[in-house]
Amino acid sequence: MAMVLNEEAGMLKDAAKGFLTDSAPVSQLRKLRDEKSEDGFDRKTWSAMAEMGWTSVLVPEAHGGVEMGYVAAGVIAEEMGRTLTASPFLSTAIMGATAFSRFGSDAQKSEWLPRIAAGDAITALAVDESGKHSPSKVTATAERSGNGFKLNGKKTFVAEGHVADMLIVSARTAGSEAEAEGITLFLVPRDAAGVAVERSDMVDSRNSARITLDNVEVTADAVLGEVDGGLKALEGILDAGRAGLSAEMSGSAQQCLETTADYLKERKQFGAIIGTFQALQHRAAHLYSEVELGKSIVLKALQTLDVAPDHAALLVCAAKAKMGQVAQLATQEALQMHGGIGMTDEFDIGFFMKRVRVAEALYGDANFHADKFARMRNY
Amino acid sequence: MAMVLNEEAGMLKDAAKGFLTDSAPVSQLRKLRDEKSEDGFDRKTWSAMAEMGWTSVLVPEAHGGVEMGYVAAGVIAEEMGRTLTASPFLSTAIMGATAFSRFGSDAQKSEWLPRIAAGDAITALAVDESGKHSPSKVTATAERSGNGFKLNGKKTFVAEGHVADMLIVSARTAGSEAEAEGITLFLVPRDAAGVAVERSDMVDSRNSARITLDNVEVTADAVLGEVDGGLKALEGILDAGRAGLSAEMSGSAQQCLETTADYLKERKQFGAIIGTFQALQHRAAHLYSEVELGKSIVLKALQTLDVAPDHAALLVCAAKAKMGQVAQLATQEALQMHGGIGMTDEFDIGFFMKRVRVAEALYGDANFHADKFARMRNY
Amino acid sequence: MADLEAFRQEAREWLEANCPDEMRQPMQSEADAVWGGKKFKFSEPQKLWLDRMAEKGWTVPEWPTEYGGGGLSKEEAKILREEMRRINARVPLQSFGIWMLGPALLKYGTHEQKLEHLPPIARGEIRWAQGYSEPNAGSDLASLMTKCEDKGDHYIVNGQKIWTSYADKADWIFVLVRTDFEASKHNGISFILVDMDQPGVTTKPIKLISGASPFCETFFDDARAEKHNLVGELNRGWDVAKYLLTHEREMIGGMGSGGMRPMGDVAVQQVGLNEASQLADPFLRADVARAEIDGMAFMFTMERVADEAKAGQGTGANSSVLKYYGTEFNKRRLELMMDSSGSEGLEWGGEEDVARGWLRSKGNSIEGGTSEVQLNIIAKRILQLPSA
Amino acid sequence: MADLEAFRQEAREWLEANCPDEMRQPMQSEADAVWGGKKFKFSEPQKLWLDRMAEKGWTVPEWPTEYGGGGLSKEEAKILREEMRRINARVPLQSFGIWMLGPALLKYGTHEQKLEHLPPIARGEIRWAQGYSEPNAGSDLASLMTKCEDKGDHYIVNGQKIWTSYADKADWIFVLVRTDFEASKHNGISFILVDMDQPGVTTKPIKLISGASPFCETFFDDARAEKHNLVGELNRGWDVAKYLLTHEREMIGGMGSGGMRPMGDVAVQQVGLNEASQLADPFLRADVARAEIDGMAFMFTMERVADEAKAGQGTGANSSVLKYYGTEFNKRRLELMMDSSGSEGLEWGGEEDVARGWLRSKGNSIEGGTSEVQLNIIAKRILQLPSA
Repeated sequence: MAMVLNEEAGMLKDAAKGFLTDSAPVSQLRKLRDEKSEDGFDRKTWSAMAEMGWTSVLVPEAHGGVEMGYVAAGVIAEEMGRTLTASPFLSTAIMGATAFSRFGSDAQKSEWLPRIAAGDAITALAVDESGKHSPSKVTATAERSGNGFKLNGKKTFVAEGHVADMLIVSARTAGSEAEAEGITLFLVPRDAAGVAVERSDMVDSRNSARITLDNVEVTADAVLGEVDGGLKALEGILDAGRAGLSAEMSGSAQQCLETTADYLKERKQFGAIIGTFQALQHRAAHLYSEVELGKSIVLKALQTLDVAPDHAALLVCAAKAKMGQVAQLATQEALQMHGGIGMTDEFDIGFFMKRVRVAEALYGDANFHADKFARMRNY
Repeated sequence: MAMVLNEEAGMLKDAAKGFLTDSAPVSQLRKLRDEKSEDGFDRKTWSAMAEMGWTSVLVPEAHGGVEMGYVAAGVIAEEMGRTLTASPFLSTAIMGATAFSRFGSDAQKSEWLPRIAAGDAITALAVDESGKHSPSKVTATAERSGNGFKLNGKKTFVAEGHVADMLIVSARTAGSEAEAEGITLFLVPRDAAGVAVERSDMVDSRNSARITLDNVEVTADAVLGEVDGGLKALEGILDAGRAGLSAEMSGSAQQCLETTADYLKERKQFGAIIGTFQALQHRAAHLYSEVELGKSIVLKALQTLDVAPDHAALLVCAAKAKMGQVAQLATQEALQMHGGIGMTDEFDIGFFMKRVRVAEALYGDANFHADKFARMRNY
Repeated sequence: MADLEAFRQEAREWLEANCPDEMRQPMQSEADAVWGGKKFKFSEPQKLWLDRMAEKGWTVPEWPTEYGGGGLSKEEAKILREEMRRINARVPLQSFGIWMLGPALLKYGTHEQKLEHLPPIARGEIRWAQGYSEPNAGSDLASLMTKCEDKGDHYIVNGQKIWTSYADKADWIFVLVRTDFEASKHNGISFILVDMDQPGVTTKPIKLISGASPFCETFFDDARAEKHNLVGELNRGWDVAKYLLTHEREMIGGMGSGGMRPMGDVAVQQVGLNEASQLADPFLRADVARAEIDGMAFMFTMERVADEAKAGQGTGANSSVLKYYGTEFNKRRLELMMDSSGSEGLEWGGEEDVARGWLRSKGNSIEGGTSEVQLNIIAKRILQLPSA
Repeated sequence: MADLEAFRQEAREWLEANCPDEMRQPMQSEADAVWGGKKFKFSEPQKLWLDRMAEKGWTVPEWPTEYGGGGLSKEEAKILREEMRRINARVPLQSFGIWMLGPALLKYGTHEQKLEHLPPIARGEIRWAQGYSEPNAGSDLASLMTKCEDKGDHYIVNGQKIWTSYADKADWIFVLVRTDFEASKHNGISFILVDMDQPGVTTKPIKLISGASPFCETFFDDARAEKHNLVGELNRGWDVAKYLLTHEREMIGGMGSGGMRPMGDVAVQQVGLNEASQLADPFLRADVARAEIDGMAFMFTMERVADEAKAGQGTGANSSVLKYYGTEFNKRRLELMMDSSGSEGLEWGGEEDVARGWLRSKGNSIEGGTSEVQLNIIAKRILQLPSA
């Protein structure tokens, strides 16, 4: 498969850029933050995204979606990374849609995919239990109880957790803390009895929540995928999210690079445009090279999710590790090259630095993924 | 203790610089290489060093030495790093003298220290058994045999092995391969029956040897330090060597930096002195900063070896790790900034790059020492 | 030596008798620091401790007694610091007046200027701000355009400063102004002291990405300055500024070390150890160990540079090495703290709030002369590389 | 499509019938490469294989048949490569004539020049060297001073070239010369072909730090060049040179990938695994994993840049990204191989000889335009940053 966007994806990119720049630029996130928005995202913008078909980008046509695939989803995420648009796109349109379409039962598909496609339902994945991502480290428990299960435990860093209609929760049905076997995924309505959700105040001003499960009762139908064998589905959903985050970070990195290059062409110091200083030129050129590498590995990961999702893990791993490192370099260099103004809250660079840090940490940081990469390569 | 050279050390530094620049510059090493010298060093230069008291810098006065200490030894090693002078200074004047003066019996001291001080004996430490340094990984064996021991095994990367009069060999008297307990150090004359020495042709054109021990018989007097508890002495000897190598690399790094700064002031490209290019200025300035950091940690390690040798391990570890990394940066930047001419054998940069690589690997590379540092800090 | 021992004894007894118990507790946060000045709200023990120390001249132990100092020798001052540390006594007063203006006045000021300004600094009565950077004169400080006109018996100042630390809390400000627009860039600058308690001086805090506002914009709108408050010669203010910048550089560079919890400990607490008793994130372990080694090498470099200065060796330009490496290292250290903390460190307003420190550290390599400016200085002054 | 399948069948059968068994074994070392030319010592199977392939025009499959090529389409050439790989057939001929001079002549040469020079290249009869760099014109190639004077019916060349690859083994050389000393730097340069078999041309190998001598100094001392061997217009040789440099850049940049043993595998073989089945040196493991990820990202960038070029997207200046990153990555890769190998890798003349490859790699970021020059190009052409 050629490593270029096809015409359809190219058009989607232009449309996304146009819409986001006009309707959901960085100033929207700033406003949501300053006004302490309870939702943490703009529902009108979200509805507009649904109308444009973005929420159905990964939903099969049979369930009312446009099924454009991961490259297309990545195109949207990348443009959102340029504008830092806050929305449940990642948690729902990418991860929720992946969860149901790849791992859901027919009943689950029929119930949830049309709602996701229509923008009527928000889903959130509750996986982490401590500050560091580790999907197989599950202490939340699900005990058999009558025909169903009773869930107990705590989850943290749940993106969109406090606005989600449905939580996808990993819990242990067998095995011990760090074992791969014995993990099961459950669909838990956020308003189920025993579910307590507390929004976390995050550095990126985006949505994240702590969730406590206290004897939450669910039926057997609430199991997503296999009982005890849920890690495979969990990793599949996570990989979709990781690729989406990588695409988002790619957009942020590109935006930082472009903004900085523009600033270097304008700002004067010592009687010269600072863009003429060779040391800054070389650093900007190095950053450009790194951003190009990041774009390539992200595109390859997305393409592989489209054509061979079961073989995408290594590439997603590489993409998240590489793009996390590149995007952080981009925000750091952007801030330093902007000098004092970059440090002010009034300027946008800080927003990029904060969001990239969160995106980098979410579902495994560069260290987590590089370590996993080494293990997958048997060393 | 103030982190400056005292007057005595300052005078030694000037004297060493003068002698080495005149009598043992890089061209001497080049000549030894091109003429395929069997010794691998110049015996006349070595005698002159002994006359100047360099071989006795760590030998107690009671045994005919000048006992100036590790800072003084480091000053000499540093200057040798600037001229890449090949000699048994490290193996003998630093490590041999440390071995006997700190860990030898009275008889061993009386026999060997005066000979080392006089420049009459060369010693070599035979520790490594594979390509990667790991002092506790000892498979060479020493079995009790009558009143003494019978040694079997192979050693590699033995600096000055083929010119040494006396080998200091680690062998296992108890325990299994990687255990810390059960290691004993033995004094083995190079010409003892069963000792086979083969010189290795090394990239730095310096002396290194493979040694095979085939039923080599030694008496109980040949034990240096404690039976089964030899690792402490071994680490003590190694730390002296590591500090010496760090000082040597510091000299090489400084020399590369200075040569490069000079070149940047001369060479013209694109109608300008290349030293005016800001990108090169910043890289040179960064290198300068790194070299300064390296100098500091090396001096601290040497000072600590003088005043509290039993507490020097962490600092020596940090010094070897840091200086190894800095010296490699220095040779790499020097070569790149010199451009094509740096790639030619005719020019000296290649000699520095080769020697620094060997010095970096000898007795543990930067990775080995950073790992050990982390373990010593309990993480 | 006997004198020094006597001094130690005396200091120990005095501190024991005079340092309030509350002032022997570690500071809980930046909010516990005593900055003094007219607007400062002291707690009772803070005020008591400051007054007692100021009385002895020990807020500025090495300044001459006639200017409110303690008149101590270097050795005595060192002993005083040691004795204060012994009982965990807090520093009674922090101030840019002590760290920056004071040294400049002692070197460049007239006797009258010292008499007027140094004692109130020593007693914590007047809080000073620094007016250096301007919106169009960041790294290129000497291109500043704030205008100072001679009006016969006084000066009138017009212009804008930026990045003035805590200007909204300060009483007076030392300002770099342009007094000659014809002269070459560095030759028309003067150094002047301005009372901020006048309508012509207004301030506006700048909110940083870390959420705090330690800096302000400061506006001069026909602000008045007295002629006797010009420090050094007219149009020779750049000399004073350079002298101060070197001080500032060392201060900021020094933040990269000392007094902080070792990175390895923090990482172990956050991430835990594996079966082999090694940090459970092996990549973080590698990064932390390498950084700790660099941090150690940096700490010893600060020590060596200081010792060399004492011994009359070394080069002044090494302060640029410390500023450059110290601030870059501090940024790296905080990135590793963030790596260690994972999502917990990404919470805003959490207890440890590593995120605010992380974001704040990004300014270290900008303020007080950017890393790029330090590298220029090293290249030119130390390596003697030619200018374009 | 049917045609392509037919071609595949034909190629497969022909290769099966004509490729000698010895030419189906992997090359043992650089010494097995066939470079051709008058001085080359062929083995019998090498010569047989070359002649048979040249006969079909398949040493240069896409060149026109009238100039000794195969006249194949891009698709056919791809199929031919696939079929050669299928039976592990060696490349019959490597040459700067094929990689560099050929493309330049096809674009800038006259019909007569192509007829004269291309067929001997395709048949491996003439080996070419490249005369670009000079001792005082390294990165700043356009400042070259080798003089070419018009003597009526011929030219006379005087000067010195350096870094001419394998000049001591070559028959002809394509040279950048200055034909107008009055014109601005880039406008007085011409591109000319010179027969090296004359007393006026001498070569002297340069020994490199790796011990090998792949480069020479080449001296022109009243060397004669024919007028009809001027390629392109007089004084417009810089256009030809730039065209060629882009080719060279991609060639060298590409060395950072493909066909090499994965770093992780090498490290495991050298260092071994610990109880947790991880590389026994945890710091090396971190460095190798990060490098392998970068290497993967670089490989896909080469693929993407090629695909974008095919699709008419992307920028030509991306060849600078590939050259810069590819060569820097290759240096890093070989540093890690050295880290993996420990003291064994430090032996000179060992079997694997990683040390020679390590030392040789240091030249990658210098030859064909230094990394610094590539960064300048990226800054100016892609990021459009202004010149000083």
